[in-house]
Amino acid sequence: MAETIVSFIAACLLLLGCLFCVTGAVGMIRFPNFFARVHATSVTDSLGAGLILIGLALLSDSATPVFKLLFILLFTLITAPTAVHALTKAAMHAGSHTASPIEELPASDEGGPSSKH
Amino acid sequence: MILGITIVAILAVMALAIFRAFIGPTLHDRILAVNLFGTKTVLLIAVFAFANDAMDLLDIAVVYALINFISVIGALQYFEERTEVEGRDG
Amino acid sequence: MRDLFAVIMLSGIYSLIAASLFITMDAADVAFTEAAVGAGVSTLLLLKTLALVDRHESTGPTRPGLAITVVIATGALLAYGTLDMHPFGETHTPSNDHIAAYYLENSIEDTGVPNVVTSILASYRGFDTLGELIVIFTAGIGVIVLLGQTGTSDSEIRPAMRQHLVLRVVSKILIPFIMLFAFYVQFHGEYGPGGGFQAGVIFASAVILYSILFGPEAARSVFSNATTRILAVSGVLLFACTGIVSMLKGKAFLDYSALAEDPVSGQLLGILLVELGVGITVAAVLIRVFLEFDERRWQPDDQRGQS
Amino acid sequence: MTGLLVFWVIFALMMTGLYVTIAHDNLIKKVVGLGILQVSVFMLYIAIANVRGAAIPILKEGESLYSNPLPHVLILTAIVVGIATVALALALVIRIRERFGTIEEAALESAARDWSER
Repeated sequence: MAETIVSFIAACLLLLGCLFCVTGAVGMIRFPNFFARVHATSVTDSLGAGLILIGLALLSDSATPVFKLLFILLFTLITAPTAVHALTKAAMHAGSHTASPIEELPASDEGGPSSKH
Repeated sequence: MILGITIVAILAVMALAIFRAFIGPTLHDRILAVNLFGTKTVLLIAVFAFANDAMDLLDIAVVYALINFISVIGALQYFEERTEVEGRDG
Repeated sequence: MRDLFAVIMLSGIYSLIAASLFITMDAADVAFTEAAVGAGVSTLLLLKTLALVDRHESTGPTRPGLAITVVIATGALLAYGTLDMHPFGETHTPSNDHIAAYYLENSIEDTGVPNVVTSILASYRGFDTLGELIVIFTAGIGVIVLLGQTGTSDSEIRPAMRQHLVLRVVSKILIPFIMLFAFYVQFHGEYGPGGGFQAGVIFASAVILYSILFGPEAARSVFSNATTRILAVSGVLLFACTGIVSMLKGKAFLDYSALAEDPVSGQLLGILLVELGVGITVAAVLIRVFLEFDERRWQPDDQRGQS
Repeated sequence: MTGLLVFWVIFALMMTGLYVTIAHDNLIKKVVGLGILQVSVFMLYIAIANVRGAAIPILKEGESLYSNPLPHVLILTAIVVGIATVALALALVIRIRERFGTIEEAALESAARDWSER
């Protein structure tokens, strides 16, 4: 009985995680400019990854995989926002992304840090 | 069954990430797409390990998480260097 | 696609996909290596090179006709060759029934190592691995010869990503754990996916991360030219000396069963030493190669030809 | 027929790499093309080693069917040797850029001619 409840919860977490991941990816495709896309992906990405990893940990029946999954989870939760933060900061310094709604920059100007606006 | 659904969803996200990496338009978008692709690979391997009951694969997922971080930072450093150089050149 | 930066990013994704395919085709160790090497170090080296050359390709394909002809001819020949092959996934093919079956059956008895990839790599085909290690060592020497002498004329020190404070703090916390994980991979290689090659690459990527964020000078204060040189040499020597010791004890070169009273524990000791040698050399060579790339500076066009 | 499809897809990838290496003048692109070719060859080996329904070749109780570990070993070392040779190639590219100011093959030929006449 307890096992079915746990696996049901795990299934719910996995599905929810998938939902968040797909939402983030759709956001990355559909949103008009870079900062909106960063926001969509990074927020949902951490949440989705966390839910999926916790869901998997619930499915596991021995201790070692749980430990490894938690390690991955911790690592992702630390690194992913850091990387995205640095990326966004670099984009902000480059300063060519605020154009809206969608930027079709010429190739030589594309994201080039030298392009000063 | 539920793991299968998860794998399909992750694969769909990966496909979308490749699409974004292709169309750009800015370089930062491409790095973002690569980053997303990397985290999804980590999840894919973790889920695949459970689906095939091969827990050794989880070590590989750890490596992916790690390498993903390092390559994003490497890509960022490229910008730093270029800003400096192009600023100097004029 | 003319923008080489995009090309490099996409090739990084290609390598990630390839590694996922290796996993689905049961090659855990290969996926491990491909992840660390192809997606990590290779992409970083390409980006480093790109920082020193022009970012855009000036022309598209220049001889598409010739290329397409060659490609189609080669592809057709290869496809014709597959007609004699066994279909994908079949159990009894010549390659699977030949010597691989022996390795799978006798690995535990001979060497006591459950990960057959490790036992073949370090013991059954140890001679081959020694050769590969020397190739890596030689390539490292080649890079040092090509890049080591002239590049430091520009004494200007790069600010080394000072403005990314969050990144620097977080990485400083993470780097010890990455190194610890490298040691786990090194010494767990007998029982799970991993081994010297992977551990060396992971250890090197920890140092590479440090070098990116805090500048190559900071990384060189630990891994100076002399240190990496000595480490790279000592790894190869450790491997070769293990072989020579087993020779002195009256068995063949790299036959580790001579190293201890009990053949199996001798094998275990030999595999441990050999993997350690591989790990040290791979890490040292990759660190040194990356630092050489990292210390190069962009030379404006008017300075070229003078070096 | 379907059993051979995997190999054909791998050949297609391989030929893509070969095409890039032959058709493009830019040296970095050639290196990337070579990398694609290389990884496809790795895939071919691993595909040949694969056995349907088998486990990864780490011996465990209760498993009897494993994929062929020998190609895994060959490819594992080949990957690391591959990165070493790629590093060497890139070092050459950097030196060429410093000496001749270009990494395009056509421009390089004329630059090299000028340089040797000098």
